[in-house]
Amino acid sequence: MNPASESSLPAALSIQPKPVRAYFGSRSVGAALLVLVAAFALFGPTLSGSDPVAQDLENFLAAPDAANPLGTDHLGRSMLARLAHAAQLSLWLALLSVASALIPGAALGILAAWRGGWVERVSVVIADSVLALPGLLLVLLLATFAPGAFWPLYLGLSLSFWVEYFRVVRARSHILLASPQIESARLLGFGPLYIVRRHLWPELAPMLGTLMSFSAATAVLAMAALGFVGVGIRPPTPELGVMMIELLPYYQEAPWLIAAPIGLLTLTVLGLALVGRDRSSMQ
Amino acid sequence: MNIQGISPVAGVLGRRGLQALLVAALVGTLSFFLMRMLPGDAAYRIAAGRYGYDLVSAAAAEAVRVELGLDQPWYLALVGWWAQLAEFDLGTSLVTGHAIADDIAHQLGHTLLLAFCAMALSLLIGPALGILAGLRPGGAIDRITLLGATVLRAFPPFVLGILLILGLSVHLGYLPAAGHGEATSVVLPALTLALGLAAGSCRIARDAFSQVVNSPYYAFGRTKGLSDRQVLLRHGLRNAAVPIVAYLGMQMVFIIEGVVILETLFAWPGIGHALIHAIFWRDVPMIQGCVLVFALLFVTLNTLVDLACLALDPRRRH
Amino acid sequence: MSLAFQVDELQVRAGHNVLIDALSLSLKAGEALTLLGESGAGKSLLAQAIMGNLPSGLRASGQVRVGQHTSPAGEGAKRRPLWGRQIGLLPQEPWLALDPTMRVRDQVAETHALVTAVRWPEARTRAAHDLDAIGLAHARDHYPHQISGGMAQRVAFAAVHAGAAPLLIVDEPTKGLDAALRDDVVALLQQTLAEGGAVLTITHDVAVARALGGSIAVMQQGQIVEQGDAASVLNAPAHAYTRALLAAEPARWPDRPPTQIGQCLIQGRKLGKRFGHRLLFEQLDIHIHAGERLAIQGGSGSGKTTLGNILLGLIAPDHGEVLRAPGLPRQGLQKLYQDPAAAFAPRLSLGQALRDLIRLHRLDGRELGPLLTRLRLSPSLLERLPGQVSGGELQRIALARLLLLKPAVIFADEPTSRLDPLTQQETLTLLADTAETHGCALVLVTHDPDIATRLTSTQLQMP
Amino acid sequence: MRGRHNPSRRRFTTQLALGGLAAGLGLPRPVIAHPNGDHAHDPLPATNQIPGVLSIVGPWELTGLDPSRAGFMFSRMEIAETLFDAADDGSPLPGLAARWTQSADGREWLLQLRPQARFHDGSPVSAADVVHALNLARTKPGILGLVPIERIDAHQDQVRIRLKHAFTALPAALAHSSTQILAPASYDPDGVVRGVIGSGPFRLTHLQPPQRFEVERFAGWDGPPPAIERATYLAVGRGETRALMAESGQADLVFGLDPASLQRLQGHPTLQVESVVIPRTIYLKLNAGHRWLTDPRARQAISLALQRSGIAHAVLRERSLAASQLFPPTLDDWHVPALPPLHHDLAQARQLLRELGWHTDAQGMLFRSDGAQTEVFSLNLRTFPDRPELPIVATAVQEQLRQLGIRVTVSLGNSSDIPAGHRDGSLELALGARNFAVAPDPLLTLMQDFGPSGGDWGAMGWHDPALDATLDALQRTRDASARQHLRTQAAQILHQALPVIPVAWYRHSAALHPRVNSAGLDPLERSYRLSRMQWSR
Repeated sequence: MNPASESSLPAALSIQPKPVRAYFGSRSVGAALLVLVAAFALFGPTLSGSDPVAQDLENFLAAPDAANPLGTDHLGRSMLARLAHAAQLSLWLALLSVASALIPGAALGILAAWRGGWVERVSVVIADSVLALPGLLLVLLLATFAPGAFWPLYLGLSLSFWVEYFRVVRARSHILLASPQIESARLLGFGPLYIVRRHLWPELAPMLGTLMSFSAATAVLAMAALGFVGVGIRPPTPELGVMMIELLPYYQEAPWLIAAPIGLLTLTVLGLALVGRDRSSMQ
Repeated sequence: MNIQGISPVAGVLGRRGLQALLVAALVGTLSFFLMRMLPGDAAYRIAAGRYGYDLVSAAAAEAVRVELGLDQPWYLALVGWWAQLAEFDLGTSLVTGHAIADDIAHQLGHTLLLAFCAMALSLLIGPALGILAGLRPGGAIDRITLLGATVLRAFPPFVLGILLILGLSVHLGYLPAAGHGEATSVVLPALTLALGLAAGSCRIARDAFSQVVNSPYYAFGRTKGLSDRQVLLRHGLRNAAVPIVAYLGMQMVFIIEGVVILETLFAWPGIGHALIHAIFWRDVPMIQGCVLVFALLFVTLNTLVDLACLALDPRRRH
Repeated sequence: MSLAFQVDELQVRAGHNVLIDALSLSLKAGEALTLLGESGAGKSLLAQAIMGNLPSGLRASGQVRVGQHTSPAGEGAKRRPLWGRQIGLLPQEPWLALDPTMRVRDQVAETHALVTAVRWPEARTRAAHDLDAIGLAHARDHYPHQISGGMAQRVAFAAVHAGAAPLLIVDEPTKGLDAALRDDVVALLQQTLAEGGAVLTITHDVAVARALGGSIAVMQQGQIVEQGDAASVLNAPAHAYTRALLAAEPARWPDRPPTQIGQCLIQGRKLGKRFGHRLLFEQLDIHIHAGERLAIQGGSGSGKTTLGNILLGLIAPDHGEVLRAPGLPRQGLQKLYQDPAAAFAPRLSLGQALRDLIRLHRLDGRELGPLLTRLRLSPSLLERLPGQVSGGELQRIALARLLLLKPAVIFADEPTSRLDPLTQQETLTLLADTAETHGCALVLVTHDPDIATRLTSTQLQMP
Repeated sequence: MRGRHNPSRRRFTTQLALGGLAAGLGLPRPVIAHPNGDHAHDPLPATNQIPGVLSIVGPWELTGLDPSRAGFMFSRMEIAETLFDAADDGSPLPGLAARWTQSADGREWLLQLRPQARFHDGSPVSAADVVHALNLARTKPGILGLVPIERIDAHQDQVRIRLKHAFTALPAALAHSSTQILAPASYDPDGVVRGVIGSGPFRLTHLQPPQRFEVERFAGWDGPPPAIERATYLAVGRGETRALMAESGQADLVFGLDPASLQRLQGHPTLQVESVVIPRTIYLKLNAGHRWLTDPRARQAISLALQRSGIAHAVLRERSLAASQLFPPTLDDWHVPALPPLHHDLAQARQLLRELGWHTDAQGMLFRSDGAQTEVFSLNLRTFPDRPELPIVATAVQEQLRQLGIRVTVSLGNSSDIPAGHRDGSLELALGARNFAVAPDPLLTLMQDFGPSGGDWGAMGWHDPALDATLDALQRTRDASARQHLRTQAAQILHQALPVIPVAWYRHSAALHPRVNSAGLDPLERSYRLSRMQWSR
């Protein structure tokens, strides 16, 4: 049923409770945060001009000054340079794992919904078995193969993310493929490529966008969490979770140090969450 | 009543049962290859775990190798591996030599306690705030909870945990910082987990509730002549509960993952704690046992959520 | 006869925009008043203003009197205690107005228990009686999703009726119902009248107004343009709008002359289809000839659409076969949908959708202009998205899209059931005209027997 | 302990809650109770501590009950005893053995047990029980393997140990926790430990492995009754959690504090921090068999590249911990003040490597051309995070060697990676921390580490007959001045040849709640000295 079509009010006057997100302008705020973080990750290393691993043991835990705008860490390394590199790493991981989950996940989802039959049954069975394993556990299992390496994180996250894309795309595609718009497109003679491009994709894209921002946030947080429990990226590579755990003991001596990675992580996740929140209630 | 002749409960149980089998197979296989692909010498690792690294020596490692039969060919090991798993025998820890089933049975209690407390707390906090926010969308409570939930979601659980320790334990001394043994020990880790959970369920509850309040059946309840309280109780809560309970299924991931990280932080002797340790020591049977129990726990909890959804929402039953 | 209800000088505004102006109505106990008008005329707003639950942002002025209670129209909260007890409101689309998680008997019983303050066990017994009385004894313990739209309509009626309010307001009671169910509803309303209740009905369905009798007020753009007792308004309409509205009733449409019938294009032989355990049809034979106008008729759920989809080749029958005339191209069969908005990609502009089609089949794009003119469509509409044009316009654009392909058969699946009567008439007439002009066969699925007989020469009644 | 709430605290509750968040966020904590204080610490909050129960928190988990696995935990909690005990300087003290004699050739030892000693199940400790326990210990990995034992038996009410040759470090070996004496009822018929029935002043009451166990005062203890009636031990894996538990006053005695937390806790107004330098040294183990590291000049160069004082200053937060030689000054007998201290001299290090044919490329990294092929000086360093400072030190070392031109990759793994790498020859560099007083006499450790085939935690691919002779002589020689001479000689050899490169010495610390009076930390890490502790009130 389409209540709007019979609404007794002129469209321009439709009176609905003002959407709450308007108060925060959330999407643009989120996008702005992400642009800021990305710019910091991209240009930070150049701007800081220092080597993120170069130490100055005689100048550790230095307060922020002109040379080191964010101070130096417990080994006298430039926090600005380290933070920028860490941001780069986190964003890369997020981007990479989301992209490599999205493409097969969405493609398989469309294929399963389109073809049905054993293609669908097999892919659902695979998805179900991965789904029974919370993503972090999968990452932990893989991380045991190669502790401290980047690939288990990446692989584990992608492996656990694709299921979500697959499920969402398959479910939505099922509905769309049975919908009049696609039935009519077929009757009109349009082929599968056109249907995917003009009918499926525009409907799926906003949802996938939301999902992507969520899984990117999950990736960033998971990486930090693994760093925190000592299974993530190994030092001296700057990584937010590892930095947090390394700098936590100095929370009283040099509070700005621990605040920096926490702040950056929070801003990144907040940005991703805000960008994605538009449709968060849809799930 | 079902047309296909399969009751919906049996349908849920069957589907989830299959899922449990699949995940057991997945975890078992991964663990086996993990065992085989362990870099370095497993006997050495095990010996170090057993005797402390000050005492690890070639002799100790050799003793371990013979004792555990690590020198047998891989195909025998594979067969043994599967046979054991099929008999629900999780084997013995490479590090402690204890039966893993015993260890985990003990740890599972702690994990369940933590998860249950966290869930209960989050259900006290989240939906209550969500309903308050949903009753007046755009109102002050709505805006405050939105801001709170958004920021809280952006906070890694372990950071939140540390903040709570610093605030409630170090500065105020209300609660023990970590450990277990005292009745109050569970509060901090449970609260940490619950706040994250509540941040999600609060918004879901809010959306669900505002949807219910704006629904035609809610309006019909009012125009029928029911008071606001009567409509809320008779038509609001149950309908709003349907998406909240369904969302609980999605939150299970968060609970399981949170448990793994927070048990380590709070020295809570559950399976999550054991898992991180086992990974650290490459105690593969233990890793397998922990991950398996977590996965089965996850499937079980999801089954309960499914059944709760069936109970709450008659539309799913037909 | 006591006065059941009266409004004086009711005005509803949104800011400076007047939506309902200087409206006065009254209704005595035991009488019916029917408000007729097109969508957007402010009819439903009127019901909300009387109840006192206007959406926030709308302001009402004037007086509303219900029974002995008079209150300023703007102070809706004062009428809240009257809900259910003095005013009953039968909701639009009752299948949405029933609580999906509660058995229907409880939804009726709660009015007894909570509105008329009967003890719960007694309330349940009464609810069971109520349901028995309207022929729903078997559905007492069903949930709303297990009952049909017509049954839901009756359950909602029972739930409202249980409050025994002397005034019943009914908002679009026949929306989405087929003719048989419409008669059911009318019967329930007539019963209320017979019991001495006053019924205010808001509808665009002239047949309902005629059946209820009493008096009629015709609304256009927030104002009453004509008012009087039913017989005089319906038989001697004074206002042009009333006349148009009456003329749009399918029963009053002129008959169309039969067309030249050509070769058989599609033949369905011994078709059978089941849906789950339910048999839709079996041993069904059907022929569609070139240039023919055929109506497939039947109540909701009788398998009309399924039959059409089988003929179109979209789904396979369980039994029997569908034969197509040799040389009939794949694109020779086209379908017009019930909800035109659902038949377009929502994020693709209409013009782009048409251009894609023209490019795909290497059609002559110059045909589009004249086609649009013939369908009385402005080319500027093509810059919009499907959601930005009205239902009638969109259905005509859908028609234009089909016609570009010069189909041999147009299968129209209740193409106007969501449109108001004037638009319905316009759209269907154009459909029939263009089908005739282009020489294609028209298969029309409809639940309205009047439309079927007026528009088509052959009718197939589904079992 | 709700009654112990500071009345003024309630007033500050809300501010403190904000303060807690602020502190966690890294913002300075608002100064509340200390208007003049620059380092505003609140007094220790009243916690849910159980009165009369001492709570100890440390990083070590119970991985089993066997003395060879977790014996050190039962020794530290004074549940089980060894035949010998040790003074702070490592010299033997009576343990379960009240008196002992050795034959003139040093090959036969007779140990007389404490007559009143009782196991916790009430049975007296007999010589036969001791022999049973020791013979079982010999079958398991542990220190006894180093001792040339011929036979252990009971001789009347004495324990008789017959050696293949004289062995001066026997009391040290028998003070090691793997030689703990448990009651026969502790073992099942296969010799597997099923319960810990010791003879110490505390009795195990509750065991919840791997994290927690509880003890209570043993009424049958034949020594002076301890003041502490009950105590719990809790293993907490994360250093920061341990520090927070100390800070929150939840634990009475917290071990295994990382230097940064230690620094923070030292500023705490009520918590006491005790520390003692222990005979543990952080050093680089290197594969002297590796073709780049065989020449002592290469090891010398690596040693010269290390900025020990910087590491000690920044990581360990105490410059004096920079190692000037392998043995820390606490090891009085082994520390040789006369040795030229290890120092930092990058220029000299480069010079040494140039002598070995290494050149620096444009990035300052070392390479060596051998006619056809060019090799780059890059090494893998293994270390492990059990001790929180090791990964940080490894990171510092990595950077300092990069300054020299050596590319170092750090593998942060499991502590067992190092012995494993030693054994299969794949190890290049390792960073570890070696306790020279695992048994109170470092001689035992040196025998393990620098023997003819090297040691898992000691030399690799390096062997010096002169050192062998010195250590062998030490085993047999009882003359004090001769022994001192031999020790100095051994220290000198190790200092010059650098089979392992010392980085820093180690400080052992613990945070102590004000409600207990400590008996001082044991520099040998053998005991928590529970039986000597007192309640403050």
